[in-house]
Amino acid sequence: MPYLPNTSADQQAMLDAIGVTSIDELFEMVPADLRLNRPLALPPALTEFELTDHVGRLAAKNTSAGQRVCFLGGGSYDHFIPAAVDAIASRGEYYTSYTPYQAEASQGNLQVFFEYQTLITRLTGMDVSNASLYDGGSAAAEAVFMCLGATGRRGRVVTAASVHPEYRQILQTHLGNLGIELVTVPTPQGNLAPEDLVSAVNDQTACVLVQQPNFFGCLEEADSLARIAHQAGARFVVSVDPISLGLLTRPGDYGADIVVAEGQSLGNPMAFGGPYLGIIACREELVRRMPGRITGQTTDRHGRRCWVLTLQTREQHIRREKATSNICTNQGLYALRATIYLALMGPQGMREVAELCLQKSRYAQDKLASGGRLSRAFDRPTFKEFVVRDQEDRVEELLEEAGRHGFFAGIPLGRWYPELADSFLVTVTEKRTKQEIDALAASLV
Amino acid sequence: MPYLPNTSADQQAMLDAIGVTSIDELFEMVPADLRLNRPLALPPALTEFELTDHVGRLAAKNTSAGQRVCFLGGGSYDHFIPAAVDAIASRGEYYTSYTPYQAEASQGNLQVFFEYQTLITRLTGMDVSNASLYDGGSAAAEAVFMCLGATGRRGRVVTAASVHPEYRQILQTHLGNLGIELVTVPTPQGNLAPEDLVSAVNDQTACVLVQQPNFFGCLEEADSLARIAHQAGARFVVSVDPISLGLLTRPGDYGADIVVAEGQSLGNPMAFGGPYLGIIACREELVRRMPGRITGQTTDRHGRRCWVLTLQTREQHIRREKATSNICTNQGLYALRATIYLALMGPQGMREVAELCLQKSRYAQDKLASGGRLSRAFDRPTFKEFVVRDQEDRVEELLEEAGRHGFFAGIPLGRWYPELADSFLVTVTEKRTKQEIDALAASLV
Amino acid sequence: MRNTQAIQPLFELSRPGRRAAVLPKCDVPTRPLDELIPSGSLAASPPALPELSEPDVVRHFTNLSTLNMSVDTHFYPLGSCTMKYNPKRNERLVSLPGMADLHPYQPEATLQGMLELLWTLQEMLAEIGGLHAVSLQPAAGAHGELTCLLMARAYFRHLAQPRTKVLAPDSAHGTNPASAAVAGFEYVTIKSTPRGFVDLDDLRAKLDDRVAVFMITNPNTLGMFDREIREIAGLVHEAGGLVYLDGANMNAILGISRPGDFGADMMHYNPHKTFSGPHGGGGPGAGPIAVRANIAPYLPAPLVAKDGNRYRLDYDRPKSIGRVRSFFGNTGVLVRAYCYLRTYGPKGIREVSENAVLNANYLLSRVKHILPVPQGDRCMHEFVATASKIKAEKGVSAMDLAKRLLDYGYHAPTVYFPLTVKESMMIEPTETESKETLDAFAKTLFQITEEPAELLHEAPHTTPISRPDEVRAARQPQTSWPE
Amino acid sequence: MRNTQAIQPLFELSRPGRRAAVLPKCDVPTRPLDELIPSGSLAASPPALPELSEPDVVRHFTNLSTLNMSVDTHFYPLGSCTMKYNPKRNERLVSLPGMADLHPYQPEATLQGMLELLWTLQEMLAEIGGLHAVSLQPAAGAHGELTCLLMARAYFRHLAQPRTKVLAPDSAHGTNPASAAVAGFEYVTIKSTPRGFVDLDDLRAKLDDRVAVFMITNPNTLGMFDREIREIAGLVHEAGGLVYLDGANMNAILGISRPGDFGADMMHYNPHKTFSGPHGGGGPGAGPIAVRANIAPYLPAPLVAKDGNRYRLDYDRPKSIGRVRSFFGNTGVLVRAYCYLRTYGPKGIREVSENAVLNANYLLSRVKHILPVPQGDRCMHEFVATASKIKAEKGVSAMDLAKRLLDYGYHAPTVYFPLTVKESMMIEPTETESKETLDAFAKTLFQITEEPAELLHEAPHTTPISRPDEVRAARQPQTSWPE
Ligand SMILES: Cc1ncc(COP(=O)(O)O)c(C=O)c1O
Ligand SMILES: Cc1ncc(COP(=O)(O)O)c(C=O)c1O
Repeated sequence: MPYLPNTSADQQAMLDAIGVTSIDELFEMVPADLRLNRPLALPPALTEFELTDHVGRLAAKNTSAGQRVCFLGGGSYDHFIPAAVDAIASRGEYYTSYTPYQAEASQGNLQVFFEYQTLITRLTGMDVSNASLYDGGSAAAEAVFMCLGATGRRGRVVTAASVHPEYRQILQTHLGNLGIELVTVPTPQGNLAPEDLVSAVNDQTACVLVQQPNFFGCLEEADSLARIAHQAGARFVVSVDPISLGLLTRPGDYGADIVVAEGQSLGNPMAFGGPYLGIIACREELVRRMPGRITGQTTDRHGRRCWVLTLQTREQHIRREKATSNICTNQGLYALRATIYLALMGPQGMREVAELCLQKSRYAQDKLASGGRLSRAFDRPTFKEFVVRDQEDRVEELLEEAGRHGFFAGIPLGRWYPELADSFLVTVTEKRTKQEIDALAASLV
Repeated sequence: MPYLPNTSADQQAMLDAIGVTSIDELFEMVPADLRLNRPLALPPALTEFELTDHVGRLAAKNTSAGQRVCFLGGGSYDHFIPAAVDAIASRGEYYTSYTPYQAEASQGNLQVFFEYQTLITRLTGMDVSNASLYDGGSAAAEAVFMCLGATGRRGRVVTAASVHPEYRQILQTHLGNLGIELVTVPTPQGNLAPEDLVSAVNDQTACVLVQQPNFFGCLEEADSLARIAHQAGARFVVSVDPISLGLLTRPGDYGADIVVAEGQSLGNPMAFGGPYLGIIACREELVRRMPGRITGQTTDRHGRRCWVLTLQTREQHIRREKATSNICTNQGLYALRATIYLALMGPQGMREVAELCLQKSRYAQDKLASGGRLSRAFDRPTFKEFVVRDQEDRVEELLEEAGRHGFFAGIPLGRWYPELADSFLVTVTEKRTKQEIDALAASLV
Repeated sequence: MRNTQAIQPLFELSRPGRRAAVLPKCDVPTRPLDELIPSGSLAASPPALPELSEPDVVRHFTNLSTLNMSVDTHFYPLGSCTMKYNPKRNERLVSLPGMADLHPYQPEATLQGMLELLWTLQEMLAEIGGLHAVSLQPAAGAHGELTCLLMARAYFRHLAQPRTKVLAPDSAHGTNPASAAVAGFEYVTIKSTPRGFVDLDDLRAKLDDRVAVFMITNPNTLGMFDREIREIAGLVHEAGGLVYLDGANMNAILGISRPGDFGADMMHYNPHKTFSGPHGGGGPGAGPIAVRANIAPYLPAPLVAKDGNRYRLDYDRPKSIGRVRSFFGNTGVLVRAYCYLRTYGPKGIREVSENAVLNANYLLSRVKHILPVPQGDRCMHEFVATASKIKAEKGVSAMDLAKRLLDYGYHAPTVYFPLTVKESMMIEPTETESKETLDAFAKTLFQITEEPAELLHEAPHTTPISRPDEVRAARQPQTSWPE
Repeated sequence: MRNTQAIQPLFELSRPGRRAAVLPKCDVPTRPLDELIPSGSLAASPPALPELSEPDVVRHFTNLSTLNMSVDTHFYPLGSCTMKYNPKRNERLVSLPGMADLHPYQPEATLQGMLELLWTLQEMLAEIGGLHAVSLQPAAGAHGELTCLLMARAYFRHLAQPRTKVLAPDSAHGTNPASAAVAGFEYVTIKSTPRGFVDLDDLRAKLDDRVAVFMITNPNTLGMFDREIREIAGLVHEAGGLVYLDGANMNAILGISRPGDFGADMMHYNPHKTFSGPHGGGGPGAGPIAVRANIAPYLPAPLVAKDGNRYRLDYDRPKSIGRVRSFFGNTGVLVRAYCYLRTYGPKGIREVSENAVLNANYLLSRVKHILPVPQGDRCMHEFVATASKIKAEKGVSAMDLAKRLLDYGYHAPTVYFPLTVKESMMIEPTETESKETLDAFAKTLFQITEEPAELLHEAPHTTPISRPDEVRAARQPQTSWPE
C-alpha cells in the first residue's frame, strides 16, 4: 500500500518489541463479538493510475462552469482566481499543518491569520475578525447566537425574504430548535422596506439580519435599517458580498454590529459548494462572544514580535459547554487563500473588480430587458446580480435552451419564492465579456 | 505592471540618489543613433485574466494526447506521471533556484543531483553519471565527442539505421561540420546485424553508437555489437529507454562505455518535445571527459557530510575553450523529476512498468497483425514499440481514419525511411488498456 | 539564512501605488457610478488594503510557510488529530476543473459525475459505520455532532418526549459539551475509570427519562476501546436514549468494528483525520454523519439519491431538521475522502487501522520506559503518557517536553488533553509513519528527559520564536494591524 | 526545528520491501518473459533502486527543498543570470493539458494552437532583436551560440572561404570560447579596456580573412554598453566576418536598442533569464536564435511556418545545418516566454529594461561607497564591484563576503567572474526587486565589511553546512552512493 511504510519485516520486529505474536492480538481490547468478521463491502482498491483515470471520467461526466459561460451566482461566484493563490496555497507547509496550538512551530499560519483578520476588518470596517468559520450561512447563525447572548433577548430574530434563502433555512433550523421565532419580512419590491422593518421589530428582538447587496442583487437601505434595529434595542447583523466592498460603504460605517460573509469569492473555487470560507467580524464590545479562533499579536521570551491563538477562554477546548460556540476545525486554508487574494488585489484591484461587476451587470440588465420577453423584476439599484422576469413564465425551458447554447444562464427562483416562479437570478462577474453577455441575450429569446 | 515593484515615487527617490534626473539619462551609455525610437511592434499587453483566457484558447486548439488514446512513441512516451512528482517539482525552492554554485545555499539541489547521479548509475550499470544534459539526442552527440577525444580517432563514427533518425541527424550536423564520416549501417531486418557492423568498423573508428531497444522497438544483440566495437578499438555507446531497464540487461553488463538516454519517460510530460532530460553515464576512466556538471560528496568545515559541484575543471566557466563541452544551463528540474519518479517507483515499480509495457505491446502486435491488412514489419523481439506494415500501403489515410475514431495510432515512418513508407511505429505503454488496444485494432482495418 | 525582510507583516511591506493584480479594461459602455449606486451606499475611498507587487506577495507567503511544521515536513504525532500523510494524488484530482469548477446551482444533468461520487461516498460511509443513512452536509466533526444532536431533539419532539439532557464522559473532547449546549441541551458529565472507561455506576445513576443522548468516543481519547460499549449502549437504549459515537478515532477500527454493530445510533466522521483530508492549518474538514434508519428521516436536506442510473439531490424530506450549512457541504474534502477510500479498498482500509494500532503500540512500548503510560501496555491508535513523574522529580512539565521536541524537528503531541490525566501527552503516530521515525522519536524523547531542566524550561531554542507571552496577548488583545 | 532524519540520502532511507508506486494488474493475456525476450537480454534482477513509501519520498524532497535559496524565497542578485521573478501564471498555463500533454509527432492539425504560439514567438523575437529569422530549437544559450557558429561554418563553406577563427573579448562568458571549440574553430581572445570595452586596436590587429565570427556580449559582463559597437561591427564586417551577439544581457535593452540595428548578424536569447523562465536549479533554459536574412537559410529545421491561417512545421530547408536537438526544442520554456511577452506588451517590455537599469544603478550608488566599482558610476542592468581593497586591507575576499551574505538571507552575487576584474562581485538586482530590498542589501553589505575578518573567513554560520572541502571532493571524487 502506497501510504503504509511498514514492511512485514518491520511489523514482525515491532510485534516482537511489543511482546505479542500477531497484530490481531493488539485488537483483543475489542471484544470478539464486536468485531466485523468479513471485509467491508467497499469497491476494490485502485492504483494511482486507475484512480486518476476513474476520477477523470467522473469529472468528465460533469459540465464545468468553464465549459459553458457562467452567469450563476446566488452566494457562489465565478470570479477570477490569480495563479499565485493556488501556487502558494498548495505548499505542504500550509495545507498539511493543523491548528497552531504550538505557536513556535506555526508562526507562518499564525501570521497569515493575523493578516487575514486585519484585511477583513479593513474590508468591513469592523474592529475584530476571527480566523474563519465554515461558510457564510453558518456564520450568519453564529452571529445570531452572539446577539441572543449579548441582548439576553430570546423573543425573536428578524430577517428579510431578500436574505439568502439557505441562510434563512439554517437560522430556522437553530431558532426553531430553541423555540425562538424567526420573523421573515417579505420583500415584494426586491428589498426590505424600512417601514416594514419598523413593524417587525419589538423589544424582544435580539437582532435584525439583512444582506447587502441582497439575494436579488439589490441594495438595501442599510443605514435606515440599522437605525431601526438599534432603536428597538436589537443588534444589526449584515451579510455582505466581500467583492462589493471594493465599492460599497463599509458595514462599520452604517452601524453594523456584526458582519458575516461568504468568503468564497476571495480566491476560492466554486467546487460545488465547498469548502468555502465563513467570514465574521464584530465590534470590540462583542469580541468575547466571538466564536472560533482568534489570533493575537504579542512578544516572545526574547521580546520578538510574534503571534498566538488568543482569547481561547471563549473556545470549546477550554470552556466546554460554556464555550461561545462548538467550532473547532475551521477553514484556515481558505482564510489563507483569501489573504493572498486580497494581498494581490490591493485597494485598486478590489475597486476595479467591483466596478467591472457593477458596469457589466448593469449592461447585461439593459441588454436582457431590451428583447421584449424579459424584464427586470425589481426596479432597484443592483450590484452584480439581478432578477429577470419571463413574460411567458417558462423559466425552466428558457434556461435549458440557453444551456444548449452553452450558457449557465441563471438560477430559477421558484424553488424558494413561489411568487417568483416566473423569474431567475442572473449574475455577471468581472470575467464576463460584452460578447458573452450579448450572446446570452441573443440566446434568451 | 504586476512584476515591477517600483512606484513612480520609488523611481524618483532612486534617480535622486543616483544623481540623475530621468531614467533616460541612465541610458546615455547607449548612443542615440543606436536607440530604437519607436515602441517594439509586439501584440498588446494582457492582464492575467486575459492571458489565461487567451492561452486557454490556444491550448483548446490543440488535441491533447489525453483527449485521444495515444499510441505514439519514437523517443517521447505517454507514461504515467505520479502526482507527487508535480507536487514536489512545483516548489519554488526547486524551480526558482539556479546552479548550485553556492553550495551552502544549495544543499537541496546538490543532494538531489547526487541522488539522481546514483539512480542513473544503478539503472545503467555505469560508474558515473553527470547531473543532466539537454536531451537524449544532444547527449548522444556529447558521447560521441567524448569518444573522439578518448580514442584520438577522427576517421569515422559508426551507427545504425535503427538509431533514432533525429539523433543521427544531430550527429551528422556535428560530424559533418568536423569532416568526420558518419557511417550508418542499414538495418533491413529491423536490427543491426553483427556481421554488418564488423564490415563497418575500422581502425579509425572512434565509436559505435546503437540504440537499445532500437527505434523500431526491436532488441539489438547488444553484447555481440559491443564485442565487435571493442575488437576494433572503438568505444561502444548505447542509447537506451530508461523504462526498459526495469527488465533488460543493464548496458554496463554488456560492455557499454557510455550510456545516453532520453529521460522524458521518467516522470516528465511530453510537452511537444521539451524540456526533456539528457541522461549520460560512463565508465570511471572517462569521467574527466564527461560534459556538464557533476555533483560530488565531501565534508564541510565541521566535518558534516555535504555535496558540491566537482571536477569543474572540465567545464566551460573554468577551462573555456579547453572545456569538455560548452554546456552551462542544463535540465536540473527534470533531473529532479526523474529522481522523484525513480524514488517512487523503486525496483519493483520499475520492473512492473517494464513488464506491463512488454506484455501489452506484444498483445497489441498480435492483435493488430490478426486482422489481415496489417503485419509486423520485423520478426524480432521487441519491448514496447513495434513497426506495422500496411499491405495496402495507405498509412496516412489509415492513421487519419484512426484519428477520427479517437486514436493517435502511430508514427508514419516514410519521412525518415523511404523503404518503410508503408509502415508505422506503434507504441504501447503501461497506460494503455486491453479495451483501448482492441478498439485500436478494430479501427485499423 | 532566513529572509527576515520578506516576512514583515503585509502592512509594513505595503507601498502606496504598488500593484500586483491588474484588471482588464471595461468592454461595455460604462455609466457614472452615482447613476448606478445611491451616493450614500458608495464608499468614499477604496478599502485600506496593503499595496504590494506580485513578487512581494509570493516571497512573503513562501517564506512564511517555512515557519510552519507540517505533515509534509515533520513527524506530527498530535493526539486525537490523526495527522496522517495527505496523498498528493487526491490534491491533483480534486482540482480537476470537472470537480473544482462546478457551481452548486448548476442543473443536475451537468453534475452527474459529482453526484455519483457523493452518492457512492454516502454508501461507503454507511457500510464502514454499520449504519443506514448518511448526510455529507456538516462542515466538520463538531458540526456533525451538533447536527446529530439537533436530529435527536427533533426525534424526541416527534415522540413527544421532553428529553433535555446530553451525557458524555469527562474524557470527552470539548466539542461534545459545546455541541450539546448549542443544541439547547443540558450537559451532564459521566465519570471515567482510571483506565479511561465509562464508569457504569455513574452512568446508571445519571440515566433517566430526561436523557436524550449519550455521547461516547470509542476508542476513547486515551486510545482505549471500551469493552463494555454494548452494555453501555444497552443501558442508554433501555433508558430510551440514543447513543452518539464521536468518530474522531475511527482510524483505529476501520473494517475491524462498526459503531452501528456496537450500539451507536448516530455518528460523525472526520474525513480530514481518518480519510486523509489535509488539515489546512486548521481546516477545512468535513463532518459527514451516519445514522440508524429511525433517525434517517431527520437528516438535513439534501441527500444524494439514485434513480436507476441517474443521480439527483433529494430535498423532499418532510421530517428533515432543515439545513445546517449552505449549499451541499465541504465537497472538496469529501472528494478527497472518496479518492482515499478508493485507493485502499476493502482489504487495504483494514490495514490502515492495523498499522495505526501497531505503530501506536510499538511507540507506547518505546515510550513507557521514559514516561509512564497510566493506561497500561496496550492501546489502539494512540496513547496518553504522563510527565507528572518528571514534573515532580525535576520540575519539567509536559509543556517543557513538548517545546523541546520542536527543537529536534518533531511536532509536539497533544498536551493537557484529555484533562483526566495530569501532565498528559497524547501521542498518535498514525499508520503512515515508519518504524525508523518512531524509533528516532522515542530516542529523542529519552534524550530530552536527560537534559537539564533549565534548558527545557526555555525551550524551544531553534524555532523562529520561543514561548510567546500569551497572558499579554489576552490582556491587551491586538487582533489586527492598527490602521 | 529542521527534520534531519528525512533528508538522509534516499539510499539510507531505503528498506527492503517498501513501496510507493503500485502498478495496475496486467489486463491482457501474458506470456512467459523468456518467450518475449532472449534470456541474454533479461536482467537477472530489478535495478538496485531505493525502496521507499510515498510519505517517505514526499517528506524527503520537501525538506530538501528548504535547504535551497531561490527567487521565490530570497533576493538572488547573481550577476549575468538575471534571477528575476518567475510568474506563477506562466507555470499554470504551461501545465494546461492542451500545452503539456502533446506528443511531438502528433499530426499538425492537432497542434494548431501550439504552432500558432510558437510562430508568434518567432515573430516577436525577430522584432525584439531587429533581425529577420528565428529558430527556437536550441536548448540553452550555449546551445544557441554553438548553433550559430555551426551556421557560420556552413555559411563560409558555402562562400568557399576558409575562415577558422572565432574572436571574443577576454570578458566573455566561458560558453563563448567553449562553443567556438566545439564548433571546430580556433578561439582568439581580444583584450578589453579597463572599463571593459573591446580594445579596438587589439581587435584590428587580430582581424583578418581567417576570422569567421566575432562574439560580443553587449551590454557586456560588466554591465556596460559598448558605445563603439557599430564601429566594431563595421570592422568585423569589413574583414568579411560575422558579428555574434551573446544575448544573455538583453534584459538591459529590451525596446531600447536592437542587436540587429547595432550590427549583429546572429544572436541568442536566454528566455530563462530575460523572459522569466524559471532556472530550475540549473535548468532547463532555452536558446532561441535570431539571424539576418543572409544566414536564415542555414537555420536548423524545422521552423514554424504560416500558410494563410494554418501553421506547419517547415522541414524543407535544403541549406539547413540540420538538427542540434531532437524534436522541437524546450517548448515549455518557450511557452513561458510567450506568456511573459504577452503580459508586458510593447510599452511594458521597455519598462522592464528601464527598471532593471534603474535598480542596478541605484544599487551601484549604494554599494560604491562600500566596495569600489572600477567601471565607474554608471551601469546598465548589472555592475561589478571589487573586494580587492578590503582584501588588501584586512584579508577579506570576495568569497568571504559572498558566504557571509548567505547568513543574512541573501544569495551571493556572482564572484570571480568576469576574470578581468580582481576579487569581482557581479551584482544584478533585476527589475522585480523593490527599493527596500536593495536598501537592505546594501546596508547588510556595509555591516559585513565592518565585521571581524575571522568571522567572515568562517562564514556562513547559519546555513545547513559551511565551506565544503572542494579539494577533497575533486581528489577522491564520490559522485554516487556506493552499492
Ligand atoms: C475526539 C474529537 N471529537 C471531535 C472533534 C471535532 O472535530 P472537528 O475539529 O472536525 O470539528 C475532534 C477534533 O478536533 C476530536 O479529536
Ligand atoms: C553572458 C552569458 N553568455 C552565455 C550564457 C550561457 O547561457 P546558458 O546557460 O543558457 O547556456 C550565460 C549564462 O550562463 C551568460 O551569462
